[in-house]
Amino acid sequence: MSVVELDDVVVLLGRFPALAGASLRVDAGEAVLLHGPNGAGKSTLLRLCAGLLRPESGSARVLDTDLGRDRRSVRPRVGYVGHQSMLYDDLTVAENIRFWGRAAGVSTEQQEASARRMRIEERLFDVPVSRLSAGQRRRTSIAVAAARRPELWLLDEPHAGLDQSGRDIVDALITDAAASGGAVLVASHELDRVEPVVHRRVTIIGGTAVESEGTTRVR
Amino acid sequence: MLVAQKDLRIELRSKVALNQVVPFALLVLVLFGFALDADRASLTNFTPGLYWVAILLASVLAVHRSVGLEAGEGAREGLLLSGMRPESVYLGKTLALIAQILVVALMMLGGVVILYEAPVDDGLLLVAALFGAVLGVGAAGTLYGALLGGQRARETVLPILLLPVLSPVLIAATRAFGDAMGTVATDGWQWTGLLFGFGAIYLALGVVSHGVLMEEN
Amino acid sequence: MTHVGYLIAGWGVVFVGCGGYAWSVLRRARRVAARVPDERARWMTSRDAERIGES
Amino acid sequence: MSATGSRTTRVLGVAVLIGAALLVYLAFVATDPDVRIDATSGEEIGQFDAVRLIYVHVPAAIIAYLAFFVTAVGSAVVLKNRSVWWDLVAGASAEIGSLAAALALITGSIWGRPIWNTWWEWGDVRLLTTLVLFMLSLGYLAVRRLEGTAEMRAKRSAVVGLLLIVNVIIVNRSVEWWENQTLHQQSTIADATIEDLTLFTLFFSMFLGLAAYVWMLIHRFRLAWLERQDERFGLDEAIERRRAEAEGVST
Repeated sequence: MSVVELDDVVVLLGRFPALAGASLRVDAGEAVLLHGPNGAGKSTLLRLCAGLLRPESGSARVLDTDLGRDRRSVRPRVGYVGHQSMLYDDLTVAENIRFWGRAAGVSTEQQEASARRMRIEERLFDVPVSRLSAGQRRRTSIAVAAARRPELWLLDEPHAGLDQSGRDIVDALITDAAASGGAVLVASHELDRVEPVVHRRVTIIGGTAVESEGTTRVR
Repeated sequence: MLVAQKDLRIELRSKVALNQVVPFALLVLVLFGFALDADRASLTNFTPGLYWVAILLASVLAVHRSVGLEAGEGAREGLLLSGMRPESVYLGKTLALIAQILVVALMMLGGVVILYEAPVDDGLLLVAALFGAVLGVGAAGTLYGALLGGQRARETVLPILLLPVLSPVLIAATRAFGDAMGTVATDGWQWTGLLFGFGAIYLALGVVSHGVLMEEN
Repeated sequence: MTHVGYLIAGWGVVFVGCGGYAWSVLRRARRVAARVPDERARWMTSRDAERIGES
Repeated sequence: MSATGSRTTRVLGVAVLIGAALLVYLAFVATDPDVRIDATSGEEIGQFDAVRLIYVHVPAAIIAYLAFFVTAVGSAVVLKNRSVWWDLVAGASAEIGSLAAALALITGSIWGRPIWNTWWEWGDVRLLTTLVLFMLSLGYLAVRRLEGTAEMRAKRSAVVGLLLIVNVIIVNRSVEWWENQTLHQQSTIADATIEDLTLFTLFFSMFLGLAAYVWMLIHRFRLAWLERQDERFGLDEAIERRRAEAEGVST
């Protein structure tokens, strides 16, 4: 079963075609690495799959939903972690997790489990997000997304700003998600880091996706 | 309600409304005092008008702040991704905005009573009109604020969009206050009814259109 | 005739306003039209998008 | 084929020009100034020659309201079925509408000076409503100019366009309540003292205004369509260029 099915999709940012006819298939249980130069369209592709952008032409199906028709029902089912933290700076870590958890209808236990899993230190819970380091923020955002138990993970440079233990947690997250029948799309420049945990590598250049030769299948 | 709670908690932490919007509104009042040459009689006469002009200007700031909360760090996208219904987001943000403007308006009321020695004849009417007007400002402000969302031109476009829309609020609130302060012979309750009507219309419009607006920014 | 100044001003504003607007529209149109191929220049003959978001 | 002209618009344009010349003749030569004799004092009263201003003021005001009505209808259709055609019509109509509203305000003010003895009358319902309409229309046009894709622009401005008419109604009601006395001529046409030729000229001026509106609307719509096509045409090229980036790297 395909979780993501893109066929010749064009996405506009203003008048700029950030995706210029990209095609991609990702099956359930698969972790796929997206790589390519800056500005190639990786982030746009992830945001498209999250239902945040509208396909201008071509067909885009995510989790069996046609994004051209309905983008709303896809959103709560994906775990999107982008460049922005999507956290409120003035609220504490605990308040952010609680707010976003309740907004998505996630139980308190699930929220707590997710925070534990990201190994967010207890002492940080009452610290406003504005005083966190970039890595701590990233952990918090991933914890918020993980609490929803997404069927499709969309990770945009998830390792950026994380320390070694944080990176290990992200790697474990990717592996577990794929192993439990979900799908993962990771955009990253750190090939060495991500290659071992993904099944397949896709290159994105000039707004189109190119399936890489010699896909490395590690697990 | 969740969103309202969140907005108000942020406000309690950052105290932007308290530390920046209230002083701004009071400053406007003081400037009016200077401009009108400290003529007691005319100052008392103009109190309702000056008061509401100051409130509307301060409200534009409050709307900016309310929209700005979602604009920073991609929180707007977070709301979209959370699958929360756009209507409840709208109602929550409106409620929080109303609460903040209400606090500003009440403090300002103290300001005019002290600074302009505004006579208060009918306290009940005063408070009722205040609620009605703030309801309208909050409902319309959130609606037009959502419209501009993360636009870079927001700061310049919001006032020219919002202030004409709020002109009926200005008229009605000024009249109702005029009656309550005994400076104008008119039926203030009728005007208060108009204020609540305006608020109800905008609340309904906001609930209906917020889904479209949240998507399209 | 009375109020001659007012009459000139009123009628003048209307003619200048309409004329100026019409002129500016025509001028802008000429400039844009030069960049658009003839077969796509009219809605009637090139309805490639009747709904927003379709193409 | 000229940029936005066609046989229809040329015929219509020439007709409007001839009509305008005819209107000038009717307004300044054929019709009489408004002079009446006061029954008690025997003095001459009335608007004298200033009455000739209503032949531009009234059509401007009517076209302004008509234009925004069209904008509101267009906005509603856009929200309902995402029609591109109506989006462009709504935008075109609003632009003409704000021009007409401005002209109505200016001519009204010029007329008011000799007749009401004031450039501006705060108590007047229609005056204030039109003023607020004008300001709201500036907001609408500002929203249309905001950045974003064509789709965003269409939806956003459709909401504003629809609210525009709601706002105008609310403002009108509240101002009427505020100052229910009005200096405005209560429906000039119903006034039995108006002579036939004056009445005819007034109707003619409205008809001419309507024709001029239609002419401008067609041209403005075609301009908007051209701009849209230009944007889309540029898009195909941009996609090609974007794809070329990929080939440059993979080879």
